[in-house]
Amino acid sequence: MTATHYDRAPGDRSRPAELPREASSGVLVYTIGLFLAAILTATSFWAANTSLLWPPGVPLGLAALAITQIGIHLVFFLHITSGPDSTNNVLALAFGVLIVALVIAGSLWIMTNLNENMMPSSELMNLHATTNRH
Amino acid sequence: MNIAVAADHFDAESLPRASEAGPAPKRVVVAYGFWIFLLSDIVMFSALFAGYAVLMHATAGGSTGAELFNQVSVAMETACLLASSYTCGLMSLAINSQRRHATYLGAVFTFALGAAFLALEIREFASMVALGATPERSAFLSAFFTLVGCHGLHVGIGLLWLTIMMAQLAIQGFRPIVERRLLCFSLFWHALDIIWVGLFTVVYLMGVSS
Amino acid sequence: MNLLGKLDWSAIPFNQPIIMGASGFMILGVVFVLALITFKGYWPYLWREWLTSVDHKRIGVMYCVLALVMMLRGFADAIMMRAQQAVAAGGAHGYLPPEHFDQIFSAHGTIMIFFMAMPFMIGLMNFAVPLQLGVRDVAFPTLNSVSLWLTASGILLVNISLVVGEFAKTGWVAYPPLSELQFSPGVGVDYYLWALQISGIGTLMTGINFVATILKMRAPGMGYMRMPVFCWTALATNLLIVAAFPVLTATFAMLLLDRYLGFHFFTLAGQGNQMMYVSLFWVWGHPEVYILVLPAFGIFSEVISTFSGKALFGYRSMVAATMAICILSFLVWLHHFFTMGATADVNGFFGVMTMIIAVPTGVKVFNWLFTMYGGRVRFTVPVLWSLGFMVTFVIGGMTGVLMAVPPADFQVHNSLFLVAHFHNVIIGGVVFGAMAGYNYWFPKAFGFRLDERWGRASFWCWLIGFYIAFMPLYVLGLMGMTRRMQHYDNLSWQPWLVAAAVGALVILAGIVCQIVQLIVSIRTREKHRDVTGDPWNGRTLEWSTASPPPAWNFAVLPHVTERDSYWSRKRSAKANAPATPRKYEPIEMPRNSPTGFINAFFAVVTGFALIWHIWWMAALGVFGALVTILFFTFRQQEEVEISAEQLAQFDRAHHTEVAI
Amino acid sequence: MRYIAPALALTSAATLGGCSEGVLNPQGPIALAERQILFNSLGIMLAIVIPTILATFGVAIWFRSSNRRAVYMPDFAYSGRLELIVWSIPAMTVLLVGGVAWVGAHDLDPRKAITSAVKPVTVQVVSLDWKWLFIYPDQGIASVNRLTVPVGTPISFELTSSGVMNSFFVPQLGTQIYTMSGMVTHVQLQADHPGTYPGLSAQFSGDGFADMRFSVDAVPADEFAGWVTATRSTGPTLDARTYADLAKPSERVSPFTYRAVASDLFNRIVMSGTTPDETSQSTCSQSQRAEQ
Ligand code: HEA
Ligand code: HEA
Ligand code: CUA
Ligand SMILES: [Cu+2]
Repeated sequence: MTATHYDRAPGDRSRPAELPREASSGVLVYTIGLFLAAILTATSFWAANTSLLWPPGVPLGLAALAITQIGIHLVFFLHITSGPDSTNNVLALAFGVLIVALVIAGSLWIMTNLNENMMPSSELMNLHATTNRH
Repeated sequence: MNIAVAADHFDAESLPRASEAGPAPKRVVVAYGFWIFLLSDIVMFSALFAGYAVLMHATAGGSTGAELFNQVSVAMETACLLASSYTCGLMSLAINSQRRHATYLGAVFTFALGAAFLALEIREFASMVALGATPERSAFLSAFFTLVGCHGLHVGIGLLWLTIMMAQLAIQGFRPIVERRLLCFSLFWHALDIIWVGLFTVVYLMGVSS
Repeated sequence: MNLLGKLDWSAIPFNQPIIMGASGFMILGVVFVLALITFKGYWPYLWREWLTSVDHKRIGVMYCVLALVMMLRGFADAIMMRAQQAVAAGGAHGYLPPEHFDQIFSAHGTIMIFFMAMPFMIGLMNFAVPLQLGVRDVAFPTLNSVSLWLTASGILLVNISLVVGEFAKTGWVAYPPLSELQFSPGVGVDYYLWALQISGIGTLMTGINFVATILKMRAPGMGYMRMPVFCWTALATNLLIVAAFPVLTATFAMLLLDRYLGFHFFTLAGQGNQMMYVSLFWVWGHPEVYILVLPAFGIFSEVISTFSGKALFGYRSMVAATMAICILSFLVWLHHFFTMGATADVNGFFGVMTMIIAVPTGVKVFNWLFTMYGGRVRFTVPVLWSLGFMVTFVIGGMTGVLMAVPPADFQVHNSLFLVAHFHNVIIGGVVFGAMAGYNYWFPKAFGFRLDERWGRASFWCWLIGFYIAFMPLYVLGLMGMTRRMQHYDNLSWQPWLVAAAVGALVILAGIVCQIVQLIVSIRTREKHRDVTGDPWNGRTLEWSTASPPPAWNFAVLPHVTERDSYWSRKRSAKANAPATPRKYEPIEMPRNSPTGFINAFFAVVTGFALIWHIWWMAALGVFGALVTILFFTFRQQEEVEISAEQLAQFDRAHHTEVAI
Repeated sequence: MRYIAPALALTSAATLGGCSEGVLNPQGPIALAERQILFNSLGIMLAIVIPTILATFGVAIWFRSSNRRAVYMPDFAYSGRLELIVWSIPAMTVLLVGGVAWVGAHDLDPRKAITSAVKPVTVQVVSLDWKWLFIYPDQGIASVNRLTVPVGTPISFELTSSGVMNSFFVPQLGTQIYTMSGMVTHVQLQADHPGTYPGLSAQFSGDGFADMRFSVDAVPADEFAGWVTATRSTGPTLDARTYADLAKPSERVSPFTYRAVASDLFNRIVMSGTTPDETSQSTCSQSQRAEQ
């Protein structure tokens, strides 16, 4: 049996083993990735510092930009595809993303809830402010 | 359906699905194992991220992120890391086609850019410490230094690893095992870049805006 | 600067007769064993065949041996606690002062969870999974050995704490601020943290190793839906390890930074947040309990279907249930701190999510029932453990669900009711599973069966002892007794606690039977010899090779065409003519490597040095470990070749012609 | 009703032990409701757990290999109908118990005020090493290791800790809640009958933990008023200095009271942990607790 029947290693570009090893298309892929990532990064920095945008929306926009950029990295640098030979890699990734989401979202939900619920009363906060802030 | 045809078909060229093909080649197994490791590493970062997010405003009267962070420096760090990811990609192309000199060249660039990133980060830390914003100052700063420092530590380990790999390449040439390790390295390096995207967004950009 | 950091003679508790006695006993034991090995000249053999072995079967056996030894330590702790609580009533304060008692329950919990239950399960997975998958080893054999020895390092550190210094006095969960420097200035918490960090790295690597093995290394033809259920549960377990342990590592790292470098993650000062530790700890902690119990579920599945002479009922449901538990276990962690004061929505959400886990678990229980239904159940020792499990575990699961109701938990949280719950699921689930697996796979590992009579005796002692020891705790919990009480005033609790102590003694009898069983079986091994390699009329591939299996497991990788393929092959083979002669090809096996062992040595050195603030030694340890790894990565030859002739010879000698 | 049987069994087990101090002997509306929820959930689950246990025995024994009369069906490994039942039985049970959990969590939310015509009494609770301080802010008095409350009156507790985490728990009154430094938790409880009920910490807090007990004296309202007046006339006063003394670790402290309490003391205690380099920090048992 030839290697095509196996899954692909993460990070490998789909390249049947028999084909000649050849790099020019690879450079193109990485360059596109770099280009897109650079644009997204620049946009993020711009969005965080401009006064043109509606402030409450900025974090949301930043999150969207970051997620897009992570996607770009995965596709162009790590060569994650939806192909059947990559299913296992994608499934593992999905599991990881799910856990990350649960850990972060769960922690934040629980902790903000606890913090709000246990905030010392308002007069306390004043005391807090006077002792803590300069 | 014609049974004979079906049987024939089975005997001849029917390719078993990947899940039934038997043990996968070493390269796939190794890269997949490393992939799992990276995911676990990212989960570890997610705990640090959660910690940072929870403690973000716990400044205990000390400096806040908005007062401390220098956007220009962060932008430069980001540029270095992104560019090093790119050169690392080019390096893996060189490895695939077993071009030794191109590999070294890619490695040198990757190393230099990574080192520049680290230097910038260390400079940033030092300037914060000089301002009295040490990790002992507040929970916020503890979380900040731990999260960003942990990423920096990973970059440092990556640089060490890259050096060792170049030594191995020089001594042993393109043995399959060396190629596999280099594949893992490039996965590692790209993953660090991904974590950095989350990092500069959450810590530096969101911490400053609003 | 002191060259030895915080370490000096006062670290050794000369003034505490109990500790000194116990440590003296332990040291004597170790010295005796080492002397025996030296005297008999076993060192070269041990080094060659075991300590440097990367064979998954040997590693599995060593994990189980480690677990067994730690079981004795954990049990000694348990007996001491039971004795203390049986006498320390009213004005009496028992024989254990608080600072000692506090160390004991902390050590007991830590050891039992991390160094008894987990190594046992990992050991059984190590032994059985590659065999069941029909492959020759795990994905990364040397890494596997490193994992084992890092676990051993953690174990060694915990045991050193008995003699040099102290162990944590914080409970096995080590909540800050109690575990912060401010309230625990001693080295106890540092022992706890470093031991668990070091062994945790080992565990994480095991997780990675097994996920890669199960997903990428299966015999030809073994699609996912043909994997034995134990492999599925092993997959889920290791996914949990990979996803949960990094969180623990990060959390402990934060606590370490607090303790060593004055950070403020969880301290009172600097606006640290102690609740965050609790939350992050249980992000790991809840999945951890399923890391323990899922492999046990897999073992019961194998045992029940094998000894019922039937395929497992509802295979797909079993797989779905396993994976559902795997995911759900990350959605429930708040049930460990309902009483921290979150709002009703949060408490309610996590309560309901917790209960949902009872659905897939219940499905499993019913599927085991239907597996026996219509079968021919042979009441062997593994089956007894399985039945004992089914009856006992549902009770423990039920009380778990009860505590998932927030208002009910408000009343029994941290009470002995909770202690009863988790011993009920852990002993009734995990320990019984370990025992079932031990009796089930022992003949595969060593080529002879364990004695049935002593096995039965052990089971009954355990079962009865368990009920006597832990049912009273439910009552005590409802009577308002909390956990971790060094003494108490309420005399009406005492009879129940005395009963519990008696129960622990009955369990002790069970353990003695276990040991006798082992000795008797070794002595009469010729009588119990299994030459077929298939003593139970097994279903899965491990039974198709010799007992004990050769280093390469299968001379020719089996070709799988259906679920339970060995069993169906046997059924159809009876009619058919003997198989055609096999064609052998030379194979390559991974070479043994001392990397793991040497690494572990440096890990112990580093851990010990960090605990006692001996910085130069810590640096040396880290450096040594690095050099070891470098050395390993530069070696030229990774594999040894086994010739076709060798393979054929082995097969002829062991009549493994039945093989697929 | 079906939960009566287990209820009876458990209660009798408890009373057999001569115990009347546990959660099965509630003395207030919260504990009463919680016991009921406990029994209800238990009843619902026993209805399926007991049959499961019996079926396990039954099936295992009937299908033993030596029983010739039992049919052998080696290929009985799948049945869609059974599969459905297998999933739906626990699902339905969980639906029921889950409902109880969700409604119960809201109904018995520790913060939720107890509906009552009587005006609640506020008590501020501080867990110290290893004793309990109860401050009555409206009455201006305080008490250590004994909590005196009027019967039939909702008590609104505000709780914090001087250092490590503890859990404030009076089994017969219900709902325990953590005490944590720098934070204020809340719980509302009420005693319906006069009597003395044991209270304790349910969260391990160090060497003196086992003695971290207190008693609750539930007395009629007029008696409570009398107690307040009497307390106001004797004993020391509690201010930052005496508090610092009190906060030093000690075990087995006999109950005593304070004639007066510095206003705002509770809030200062709450804040003291979180402010760095603050004099009040020494009120934490920081250095005192460092052994050796
Ligand atoms: C795996 C987990 C595990 C196991 C098996 C046990 C087993 C036992 N435990 Fe443990 N226990 C804990 C986990 C466990 N415990 C934890 C996490 C805590 C909380 C700690 C804390 O408060 O922080 C605790 C606390 C705890 C307490 C403290 C209660 C309190 O807080 O007041 C007590 C009191 O007596 C106790 C008793 C016992 C007893 C008598 C046994 C014994 O009955 C059972 C003996 C068990 C064995 C002996 C091991 C299994 C044996 C084998 C697998 C045999 C293998 C042999 C061969 C193959 C030959 N336990
Ligand atoms: C192997 C270990 C293990 C396992 C499997 C479980 C399983 C479960 N546990 Fe347990 N648990 C622990 C180990 C374990 N636990 C430990 C160690 C602690 C304490 C740690 C500490 O504080 O020190 C703990 C604590 C703990 C708490 C915290 C209590 C508190 O601190 O106040 C809760 C609360 O919800 C809980 C719930 C559950 C539930 C719902 C399950 C479920 O998974 C059980 C599901 C099983 C069944 C329900 C039985 C079979 C099902 C049927 C027959 C179907 C029909 C039944 C129904 C629908 C009800 N556990
Ligand atoms: Cu100390 Cu009683
Ligand atoms: Cu849990």
